[in-house]
Amino acid sequence: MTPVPAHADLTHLKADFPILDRISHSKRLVYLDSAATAQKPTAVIEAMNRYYREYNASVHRGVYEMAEEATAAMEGARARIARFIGAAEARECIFTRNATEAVNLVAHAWGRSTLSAGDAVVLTQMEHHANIVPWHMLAAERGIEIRWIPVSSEGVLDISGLDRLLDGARLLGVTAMSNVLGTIVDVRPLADAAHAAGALVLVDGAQSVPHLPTDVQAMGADFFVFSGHKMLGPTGIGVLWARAELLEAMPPFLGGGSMITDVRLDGFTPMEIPWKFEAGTPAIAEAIGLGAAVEYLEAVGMESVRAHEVALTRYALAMLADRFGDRLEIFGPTDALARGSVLSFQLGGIHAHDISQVLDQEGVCVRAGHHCAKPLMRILGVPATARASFYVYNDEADVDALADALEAAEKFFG
Amino acid sequence: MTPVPAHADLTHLKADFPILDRISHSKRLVYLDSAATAQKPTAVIEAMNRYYREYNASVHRGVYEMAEEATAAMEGARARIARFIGAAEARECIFTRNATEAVNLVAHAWGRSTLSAGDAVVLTQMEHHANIVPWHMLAAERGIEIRWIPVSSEGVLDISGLDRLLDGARLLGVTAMSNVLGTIVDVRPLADAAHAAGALVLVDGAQSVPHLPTDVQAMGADFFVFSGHKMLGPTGIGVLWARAELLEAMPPFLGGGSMITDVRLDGFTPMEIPWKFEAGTPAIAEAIGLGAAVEYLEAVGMESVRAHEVALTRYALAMLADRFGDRLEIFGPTDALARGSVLSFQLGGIHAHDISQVLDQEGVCVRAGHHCAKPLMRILGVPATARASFYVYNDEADVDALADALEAAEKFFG
Amino acid sequence: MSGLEDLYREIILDHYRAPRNRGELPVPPAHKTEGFNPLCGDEVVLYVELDDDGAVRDIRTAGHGCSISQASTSMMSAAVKGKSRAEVDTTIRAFKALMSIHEARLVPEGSSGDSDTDEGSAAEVNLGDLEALQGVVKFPVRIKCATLAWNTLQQALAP
Amino acid sequence: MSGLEDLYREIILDHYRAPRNRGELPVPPAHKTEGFNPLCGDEVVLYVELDDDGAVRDIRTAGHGCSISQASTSMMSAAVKGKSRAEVDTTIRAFKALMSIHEARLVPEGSSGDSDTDEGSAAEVNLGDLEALQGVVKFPVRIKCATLAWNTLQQALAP
Ligand SMILES: Cc1ncc(COP(=O)(O)O)c(C=O)c1O
Ligand SMILES: Cc1ncc(COP(=O)(O)O)c(C=O)c1O
Repeated sequence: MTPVPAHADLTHLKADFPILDRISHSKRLVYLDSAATAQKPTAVIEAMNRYYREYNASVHRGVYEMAEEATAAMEGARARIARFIGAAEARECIFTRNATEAVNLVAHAWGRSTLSAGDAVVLTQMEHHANIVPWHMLAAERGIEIRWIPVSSEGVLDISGLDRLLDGARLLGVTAMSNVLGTIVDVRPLADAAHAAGALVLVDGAQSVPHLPTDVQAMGADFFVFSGHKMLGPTGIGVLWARAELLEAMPPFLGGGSMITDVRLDGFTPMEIPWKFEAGTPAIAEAIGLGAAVEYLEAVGMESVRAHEVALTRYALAMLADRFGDRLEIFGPTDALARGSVLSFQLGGIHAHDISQVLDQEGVCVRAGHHCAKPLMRILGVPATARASFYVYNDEADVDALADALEAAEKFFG
Repeated sequence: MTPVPAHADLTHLKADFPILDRISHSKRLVYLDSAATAQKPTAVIEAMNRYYREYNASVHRGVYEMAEEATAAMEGARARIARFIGAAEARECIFTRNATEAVNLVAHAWGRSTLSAGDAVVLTQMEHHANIVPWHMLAAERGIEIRWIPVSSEGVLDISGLDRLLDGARLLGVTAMSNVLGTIVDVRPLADAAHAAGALVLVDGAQSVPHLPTDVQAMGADFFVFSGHKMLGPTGIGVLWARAELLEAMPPFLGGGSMITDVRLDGFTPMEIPWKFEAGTPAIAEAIGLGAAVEYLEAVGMESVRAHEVALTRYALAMLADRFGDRLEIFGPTDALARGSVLSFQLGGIHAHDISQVLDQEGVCVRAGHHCAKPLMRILGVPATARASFYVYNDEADVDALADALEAAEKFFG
Repeated sequence: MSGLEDLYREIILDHYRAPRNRGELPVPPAHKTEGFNPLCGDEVVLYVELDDDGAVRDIRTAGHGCSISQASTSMMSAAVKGKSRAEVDTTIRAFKALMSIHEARLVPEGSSGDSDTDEGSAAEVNLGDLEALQGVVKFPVRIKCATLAWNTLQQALAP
Repeated sequence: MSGLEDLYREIILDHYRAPRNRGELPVPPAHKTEGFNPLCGDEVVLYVELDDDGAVRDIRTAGHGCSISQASTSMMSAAVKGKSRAEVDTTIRAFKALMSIHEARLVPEGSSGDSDTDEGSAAEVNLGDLEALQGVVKFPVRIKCATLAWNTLQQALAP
């Protein structure tokens, strides 16, 4: 585990996020739903504005100055993002709409060309729907088998049967951090086991990349997916990283302009990677915006991000236990070092929707529902939880506001 | 054909486009590449900024105020876009990344569930790669046959053999306006013939929606695709429209969050349309931005847009013929009423890249290359053309600047 | 924007805390029907016993969910118990019209609304306590919570 | 940003207007190799005749394309004609190093550059007229125009 700097005071960052000036129901906004989507610093918003106001042009083929600037900005963003996650080369990063499309790209281009009836894909029971449904679709179409790594009652993976599950498997799909439990998965040993069994490893980094230092090569991933909007970047952009040889061996996914070197009446020749997988006019502004988000996170430092969140999570776990005792049940690991800053909870018998509604009235935004992880919710035995999640712009005052609002909810429904 | 208002002075619109203040090579920017991507008015940029600065939140499931505002803004944009193209219902509009992804969605979800070896898809030889390559991929996978409607030497479709081509066909794919020739296709009679033959009709509206009034029902389309970035909207957003019954009968395309009503370890249940086809966190800001672009175009009025472009194209055709005579060859229809405001041309023996490079030095942006229509380029017998294209913010001074710059190119390479 | 009092009226909290007609009925003569809101996991179970002429002789409810779905279920059961089929149909229509006001605002003109609603006739119906649920329309995500019991009732009554 | 003169130096326009070594050679003894830039449709055809020791005894060029690809083809043919294999290899490396300066700027540190280049040794080579093509690196889309002939030559020389 990455060593955590002792101190990381990020208070000064709040000023970078214009939305935090919002007044919600005459209260200051306390945004605790970053696991769903993060707020955007001015630097990210302005990077996209600059593109639209100063050099908006289509990329790759234009000869004129603006087109070259746009191309350089987009490819520069790709290179920066690649470096941020420890990729060996920029061309290993494919831009997608979001993490979900990235998993689907793997299921279509790699899965359909590689897997056939009887092949097994191993997933964990705490995967997000994004890393389940594409495989269900492939299972229905191709007759592949899906096997499940169970989740223990402490909310961690139970890998006691791993070797049996991996026997004959072609792919292991695993989240690096649960969006419900916060559980951080130590991917490397799983990846080693998978590779030893002859399976490739797809890691869902949608929750980990925003909050932890990432090194796709060190963790042993073959495919790695994440979304821009959860890491201070814009909507409409995500990334699939994969090793170059894998990408080069895969057939294309979507067909159209930019992903070809030739099109004839009787067929086409695909382009080299990464463009082979980027059909049509790309999300240019969004790629540039994600590059700016990475630049922002690099300036803060991912170690500092992590240290800040560990401290805040620790504070929250202790303070909430203190104020609510047994009435508040928090799911997932109790050690802040073993988890991200995502707190899913139940408060007495109050339904998550009602909690979230009362909290909203106090300006506090939390999520209520199944968090796109229904199989996990069934295992936890709850139809819905409320979930508070923290990021760089949150502080102890926000956690206090959460606790105060939860007390209000208890009073209201008491 | 829609009657064209006699007069449409759009001069005042220039001020809405901040990029037009740009100085390029110490010249004012003369942007003539709108067929590749359009510039954005302040209203569109600001609509997205407002989302990011004031109510950025994930849509559809959040209970709190900001999430409801974001959902209302995104679904409001969908409804506005649906109305703009004459759709019967908002839920018939699926958000995609671009027109290219929309065609691929049809090829995957409809094509793979409907077509099998020997089935025929009829395309025209002036399709953009976006409406060719997805069908090539399906042909390679499924053994479907692709048949081609030829293009005459005047740059219009030769439909003399249409009945034969449509015999036994399952789909007709046709562009509503060529991005190379400018040719406007009268879709309705083709659609009637296709329907009579039992085929569905996919219309590529990427070039037509930005420039002509659109009524998907009146033109007889079953599927209709277009891109936001060519119609004053942001990158990263496009639309597939299809009749509700068709969409409801189709299996999903991408799997993940938001497109399901239930996920179990052994399978999933898809959501109702449109969400069934929108897996993962959508391009929220981009959908809102496209809604703002439609609002802007509605305020100008699509009849006025068309009238403005017809007048400008007429001016350009006459003036360029006058100044360059036979040295300048313009491809496609010579009647401004039969074409969009896209002028592909060759000037003497000067290569399109060299023309574009010299023009750039004069601040004039045009495209050079195959315009993602290689089959058509082979028919025209040219490896590359230069292409100037106009939009609401262009005027006669821009066309004059183009002519001046072309003279400079002739001098340079003379 | 509206306060919590608009959503959680006293009468709603009362039904939530002390739900009417909770329990089961023997099947048959009653029918059992389940309703499910996949978005939030709320579940409604209805036991409905009809007269020969379709009147709701008795009704009991089970399941779990948020205060709005629970209160709505309770209020629905009270509103239809002992009522003729015609009265029940009118009440369903009126209630759905009440809930569709917001949807009409969300989905602008030109796109079709819920074909189930009939605002003309609905306006004349006095919904009594049920009017308290009108505040829900200002909280669009909660509308599905309020309508769950009613959609389940419609299913229960479907031939 | 740079002016046209940086790109279209006099010597480049001269090679464009009066290309050297245009034509064909009998095959065999010459080899014919075609290069293609799919992005712009430019095409280069090389006829290369080698000595037994790999020296370029003679070379002719055909094809079509923009001024940069045509001039680069012409200058390349002049630069390698009659040269030993070692000299040709050094020239190719030096020219590619010249062209990679911009790519190095485009792709920031941490991602690998073109593994074909070898800037250390390249710096010492005097490219003569070819240096005129250095202006191309300021126009990234045109780099592929300038390198087309050289990539085709490499193919022609490949064992
Ligand atoms: C006619 C036509 N169809 C499809 C497309 C593809 O659009 P996009 O690249 O936005 O997917 C374009 C534009 O490039 C086009 O001109
Ligand atoms: C763990 C995890 N994986 C995947 C996703 C999907 O991300 P997106 O909706 O941006 O595709 C999410 C977020 O919703 C997530 O939390």
